[in-house]
Amino acid sequence: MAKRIVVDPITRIEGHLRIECEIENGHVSKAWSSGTMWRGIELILQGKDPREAWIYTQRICGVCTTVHAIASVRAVENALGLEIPMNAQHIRNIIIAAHSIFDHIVHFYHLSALDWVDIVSATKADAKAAAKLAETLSPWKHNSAREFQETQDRLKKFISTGQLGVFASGYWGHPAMKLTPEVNLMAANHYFQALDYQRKINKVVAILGSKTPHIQNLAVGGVANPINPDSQSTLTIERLVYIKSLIDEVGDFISDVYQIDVAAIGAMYADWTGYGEGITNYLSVPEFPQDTKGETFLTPGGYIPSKNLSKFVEIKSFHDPYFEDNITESIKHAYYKGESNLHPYKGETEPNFTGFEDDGKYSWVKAPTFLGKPAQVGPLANVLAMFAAGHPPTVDNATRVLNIASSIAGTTLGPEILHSTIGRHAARAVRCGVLHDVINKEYNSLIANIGSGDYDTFNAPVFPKGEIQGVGMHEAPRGVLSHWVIIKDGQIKNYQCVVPSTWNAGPRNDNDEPGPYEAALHGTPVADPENPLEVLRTIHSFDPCLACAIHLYDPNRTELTQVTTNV
Amino acid sequence: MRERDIITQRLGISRRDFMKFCSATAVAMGLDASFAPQIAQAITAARRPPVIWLHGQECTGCTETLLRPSHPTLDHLILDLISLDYHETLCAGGGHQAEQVMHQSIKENEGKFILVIEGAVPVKDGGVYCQVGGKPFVDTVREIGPKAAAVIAIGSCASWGGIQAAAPNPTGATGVPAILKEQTVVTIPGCPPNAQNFLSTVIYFLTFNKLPALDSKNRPLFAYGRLIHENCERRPHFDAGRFAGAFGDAGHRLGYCLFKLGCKGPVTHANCPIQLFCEVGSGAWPVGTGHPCFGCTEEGVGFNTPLFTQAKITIPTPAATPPPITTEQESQVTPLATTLTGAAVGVAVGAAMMAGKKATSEDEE
Amino acid sequence: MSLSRRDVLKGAACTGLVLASGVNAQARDKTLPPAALGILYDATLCIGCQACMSGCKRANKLEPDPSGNESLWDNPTELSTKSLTVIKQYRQNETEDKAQTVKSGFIKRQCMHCVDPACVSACPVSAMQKDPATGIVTYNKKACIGCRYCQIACPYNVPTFEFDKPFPQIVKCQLCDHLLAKGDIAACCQVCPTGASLYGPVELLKEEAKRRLALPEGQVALFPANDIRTGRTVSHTTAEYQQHIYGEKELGGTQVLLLSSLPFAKLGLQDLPEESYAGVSENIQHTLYKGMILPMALLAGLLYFVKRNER
Amino acid sequence: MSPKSAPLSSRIFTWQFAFFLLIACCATFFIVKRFIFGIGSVANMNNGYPFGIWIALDVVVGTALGCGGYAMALLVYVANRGQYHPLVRPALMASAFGYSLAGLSVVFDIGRYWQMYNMFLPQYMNLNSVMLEVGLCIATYTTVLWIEFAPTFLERFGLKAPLKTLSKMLFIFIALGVLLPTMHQSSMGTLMIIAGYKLSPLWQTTWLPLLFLFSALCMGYAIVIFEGVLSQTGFKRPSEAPMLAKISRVMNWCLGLFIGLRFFDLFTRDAFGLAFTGTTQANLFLLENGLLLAAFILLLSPALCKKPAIHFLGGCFVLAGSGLFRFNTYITGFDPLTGHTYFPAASEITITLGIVAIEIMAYLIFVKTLPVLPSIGKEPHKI
Repeated sequence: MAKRIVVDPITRIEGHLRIECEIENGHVSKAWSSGTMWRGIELILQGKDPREAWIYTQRICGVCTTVHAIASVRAVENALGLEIPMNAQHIRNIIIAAHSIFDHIVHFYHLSALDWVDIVSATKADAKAAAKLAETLSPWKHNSAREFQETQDRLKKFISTGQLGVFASGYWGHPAMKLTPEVNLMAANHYFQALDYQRKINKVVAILGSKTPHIQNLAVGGVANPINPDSQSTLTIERLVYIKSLIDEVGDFISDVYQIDVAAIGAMYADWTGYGEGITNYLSVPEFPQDTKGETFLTPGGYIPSKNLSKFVEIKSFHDPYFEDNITESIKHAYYKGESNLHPYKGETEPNFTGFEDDGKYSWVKAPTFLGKPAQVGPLANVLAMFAAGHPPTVDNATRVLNIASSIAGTTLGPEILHSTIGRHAARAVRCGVLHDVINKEYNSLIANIGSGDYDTFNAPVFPKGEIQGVGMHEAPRGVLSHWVIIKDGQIKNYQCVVPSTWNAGPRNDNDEPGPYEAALHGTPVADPENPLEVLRTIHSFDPCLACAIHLYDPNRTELTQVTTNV
Repeated sequence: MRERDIITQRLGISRRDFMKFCSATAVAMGLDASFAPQIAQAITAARRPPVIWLHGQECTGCTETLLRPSHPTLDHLILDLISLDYHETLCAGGGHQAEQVMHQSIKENEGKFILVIEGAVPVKDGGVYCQVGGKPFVDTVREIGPKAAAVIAIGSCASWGGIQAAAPNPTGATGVPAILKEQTVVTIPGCPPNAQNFLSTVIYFLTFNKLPALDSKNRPLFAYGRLIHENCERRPHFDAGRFAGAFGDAGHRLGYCLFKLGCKGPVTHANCPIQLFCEVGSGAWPVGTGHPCFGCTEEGVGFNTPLFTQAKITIPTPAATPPPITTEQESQVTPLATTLTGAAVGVAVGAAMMAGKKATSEDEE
Repeated sequence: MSLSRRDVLKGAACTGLVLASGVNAQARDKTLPPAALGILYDATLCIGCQACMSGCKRANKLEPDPSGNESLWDNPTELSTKSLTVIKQYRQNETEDKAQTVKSGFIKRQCMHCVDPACVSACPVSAMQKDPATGIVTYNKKACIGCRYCQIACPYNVPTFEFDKPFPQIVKCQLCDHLLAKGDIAACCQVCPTGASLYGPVELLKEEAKRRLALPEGQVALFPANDIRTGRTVSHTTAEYQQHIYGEKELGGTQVLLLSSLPFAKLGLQDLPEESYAGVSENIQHTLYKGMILPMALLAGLLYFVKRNER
Repeated sequence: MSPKSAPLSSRIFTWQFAFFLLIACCATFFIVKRFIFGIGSVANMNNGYPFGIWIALDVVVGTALGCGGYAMALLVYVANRGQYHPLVRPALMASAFGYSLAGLSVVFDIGRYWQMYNMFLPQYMNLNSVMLEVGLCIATYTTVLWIEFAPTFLERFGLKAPLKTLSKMLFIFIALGVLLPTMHQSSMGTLMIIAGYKLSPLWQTTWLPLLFLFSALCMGYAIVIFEGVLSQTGFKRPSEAPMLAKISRVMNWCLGLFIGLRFFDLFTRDAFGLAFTGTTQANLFLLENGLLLAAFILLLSPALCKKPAIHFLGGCFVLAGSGLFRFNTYITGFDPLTGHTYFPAASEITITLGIVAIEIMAYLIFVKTLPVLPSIGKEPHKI
């Protein structure tokens, strides 16, 4: 008989998520995800000035900070047909790349590594052996035995206080934990180091964006950073050089630590390359525009149906109708009234709570579809698209990560392993390398542009009488983000966000095809239903961000039939 | 004082029970039972103050800010300074496991732990708009709040509702002080607040064993005692009447005051201009980079007054440039006044002329 | 009932005497009171910080006066009911004053506390009074009827009137008279960082002003600050002074004395005669009405003619 | 007392009357506003121009227009020209109105009106103040005017006894009625001497008291002529032209004295050059004196004076020119040199017009209900 478990709250994510699974024969057979918080930001936006919508939308999420701001200004600019000065594009691009790098590092080390790494086990490791192992894997300068010993002492001291704090609830000693104490110690060491490097790359965001989380340098029409190399109160040479030195430091961490750790852990959990494939229609959008209109890009994006890279269709610009016209949202299995498969511009959000019906309506998250099919979004989708487009930095980074993993695992691991729970982590590490290449290029472009005497950063928006509409697309750290805005007489009439977590956490669509979470959980082994670590592994690999996903929540409390009492 | 007495006094249990507890703890953590004496020693030694961190209607931005400071770093904070017993974004375990640890900590540390609340509390429709662990968040706050030694509302959402409380406030979002009316709830508004303001408050409490001095909205004076306008690096430009008129214009590139772009510095209490963000040095705050402040720390300003709407100067101070010797006052001539004057003179002259004419004609008759 | 012409004349004469010996028919005293207090404002030391304006507002509990540009600042362009003192700045007009060496300068406007104040002379109800000891010109709202004749009369345009209030008052600097009892000095001098506004007995201030005029230009010298009697000094490089103490003789002299390196006319201070307008006005008035003799004689004549011609 | 006076018995409420009533109502609205929100809410007066049109027109020009009684009393009782007596009563009435309404204007012009009585309290009186002299004198004279005018009421209501008593004492009031305007009309000139440099040299002179006295007399006679002609045409009354022609001769003497003194003063002070600088002040000076000179020349010939149109025109010119002289002395000739400007606000003007409207309405009521105008023995047409 199927055993039903409830995990609420799902931790180490943004927002409030509740996951329910049916477990049959030690594997997940069915899954449901439910967001448990609604804030009504789209409602709040109605009637507001489109020039400040980004201030509001950015607060949708403090982890995917910046991304909703970027998508918002792009949506309004798209509606106006407004061009953006090159300096503004480069500054935005540097912020996007830096934020994504930060997000990937923190996701791996601080939000998901504890699913794979047993911190307590690290206290039993031989620090010298661990250091030797690390040095064989990487030229990283902070892998000395002394540093490993310090980390271990620190952990021991911490554990011996008996106050384990956030680590108290960990799955220490769980049967699914397979790393040796030495590898655990190496990962723990890097857990702490990653805290330093995320701080460094965040500084890039802070220098340009005023602060982070929630940057405050954007404007519909450009950025608020004035450029004048001969004035004190602007983006000075000192600020720019500071950015460059931070970029360089973090570059070493990505290539010498992050990518190697992911490859190593992936190789050691090679069985997990077989779990969590889920939906294999991949959608991503191009990013890092290289002109004022958003028609040429540094990284490509597009659609890959059924993991067939040869059928890749590239999305060519911010106005590409292939993207704008082919998205619909299914509400067959979501608690909404009205017509299903509507385009986001026409999106309705009239609630229709029916109670939980396994085969009927069961979620507050809509099911977006591309060309009528569910699609997986995120770094994996993006990496596969760039790979399919033959994007050289992607090919280089992917080859590197796969080669390292192959050599550790002792077998050849090809790109096909990417369609898995571990594959999503690997793709994130590959993308992080690509992003570092991007941020360097963007930095150089910005310097060159300023050097050419172009100091423009802003084109003032002018709102016409009547109704206009636009979409802002953005390849965010968690995947395709799109904001859809309808503006009437200079005021927001309707605002819809189709966000990465909606794509991935969505329920079954009109054709009863499951969403990516549900599909990926299918078949995931659960050794101990009381401690469903494996469920967390797969869910965490998507990097869920629930605050973004929930558009509306039930005014009446959701009551679930609980098979087990494990709440 | 003997160890036994300490144990009895602190924990209210016998030594034997206590050692049993330590062994169980060690096993629970996946350690040998041989860790028990060490744990026992640690527990009877100075304990790190427990902190329970709850999330309501929020975006996790406030938690994110803790990743930015280097004094203390997040790891130093949670490994050495406090015992962060529950925090959804950082908990190693999930669901049931995490909840259990939280409830245990609250039980053991009643009246001793610091409660940090991030996010607003929706109260409309019984608080269903935010539920954690199957329970409306407002109920959780009401239940745990009174058991804490100190309650800190981090961020504008927890302080007064923040963004979701913006009109039309669809979920009835409000701040923690409005829920825990019987207690002093320290508020650290900001969207997100500067992590240093939060950390300083916590460390103030740990160091001096009392809450910092607060203003009328329960904000620590050390961080919110002055208007942004009073410490702003662009203030001299304001005083001298030098303003940026648009992003990227000549004034903007010379670092002029952003008041005319809608900067809310004159009505917002915060230390942004002097504390700065993310430890990157000069100019690392919104006004420093060239964007107007939108008043995120001030209830009724942030998410309330439109971004480009100019703030009202409540306490004007002299401008840097005194007025000229003679200021030509504006002309007071209005069309209505001139019309009236003209009409009055016209009527008088006309009447006189008519009368004169009549007099003449009668005279000639 | 009939009145003899003689009776009428008697009555008229009595009325005149009563009027002439009225309580406030004080004799004109055009000399500086012995303990006269005042301010020496040295524009060459003023840096335009306007601390005096802020200090004045605090001491006199005045509201901000954002009447200047765009209502952003507390910077009145003129003395107002909310600003008893104003710092103004002269800036050189490039087209007109090319040869001029001093390009800019400040001036502090406030009540000059005249030795022979026109406002005191003009006020019909003695609301403006000159303190017989300190010479401070004070205002008594209990007496004032709000006719604003003091404003017409003041040659320095000092008194201001609350046109925006239903129950208005005249407002002017009273040299922080209310602080003197506490042993404090005028707030503007108390807060002045450079000693540009110096408080003290007018006699001492005059001596100090003369000493400054004699100082050679460009040398470092000590200048008394805040209150000339305390001996506190600050060091400055001397400027080139106009050899004129504004207020020493203007309209009979003032208790606020001004020094500047710019011609006073450029600072909006009129070139004024030594005889006060109040004096001229009062002379005419007293010539005509001294003891009401002239009017009474006239009345007598009129009565005679009217009686004679009334038929 | 010589020829009898009688009320006009035509209808009071005419369309003209309604028009004046409307103006008066508008004015009342603004007067109420002034008492609730302060002077600044209805007037443009400011710290540079503390006196506005309420003082300059309603009081300074208004009382001069009310000098008809004064001028005629001087002529009839002092110069013993009894033949002008029929003109005295209407002139007195106009004077009583002029002064009373000037007094009314002062109530809402004065900032602290509730303390106005301080002027009459010896402990507050400042005998150095010209303003005190003017204030007390005007207050007294207004009372005197109503006493002088009282016989009209007493006649109307047939109160013989008080009329008799009053008649006996009237000579005192008549004498005072000549003395007081002499005092305060000259003092209104003295009033501006203390303004010093703020008043342009075109007007600022120590001769101001005498100039104001002469201008008051000129305007007094001019208003008698003006009203005489107007009531003649307005109420279809028989012509008083011969009498008015003679008064215009008297007026011209006064005017001659005024002009002589004015130009003598300007030349001796070397201020005449300022008249041709093209400024507003200078132009108004030229207009003022142009009007007066024109009147003077027009009325030089005794033959021409006899024509009603001529003496009416002359009277009008004197009223305009002399009124302007007074207005200029208080407003346009005045400049505090602080950058302040003054132009009356519409509401401020409305109040002044309202005062004029009330004056005209009261005049109409009085002449139609009281024996003011000389009796002519037949019913006049209604206007």
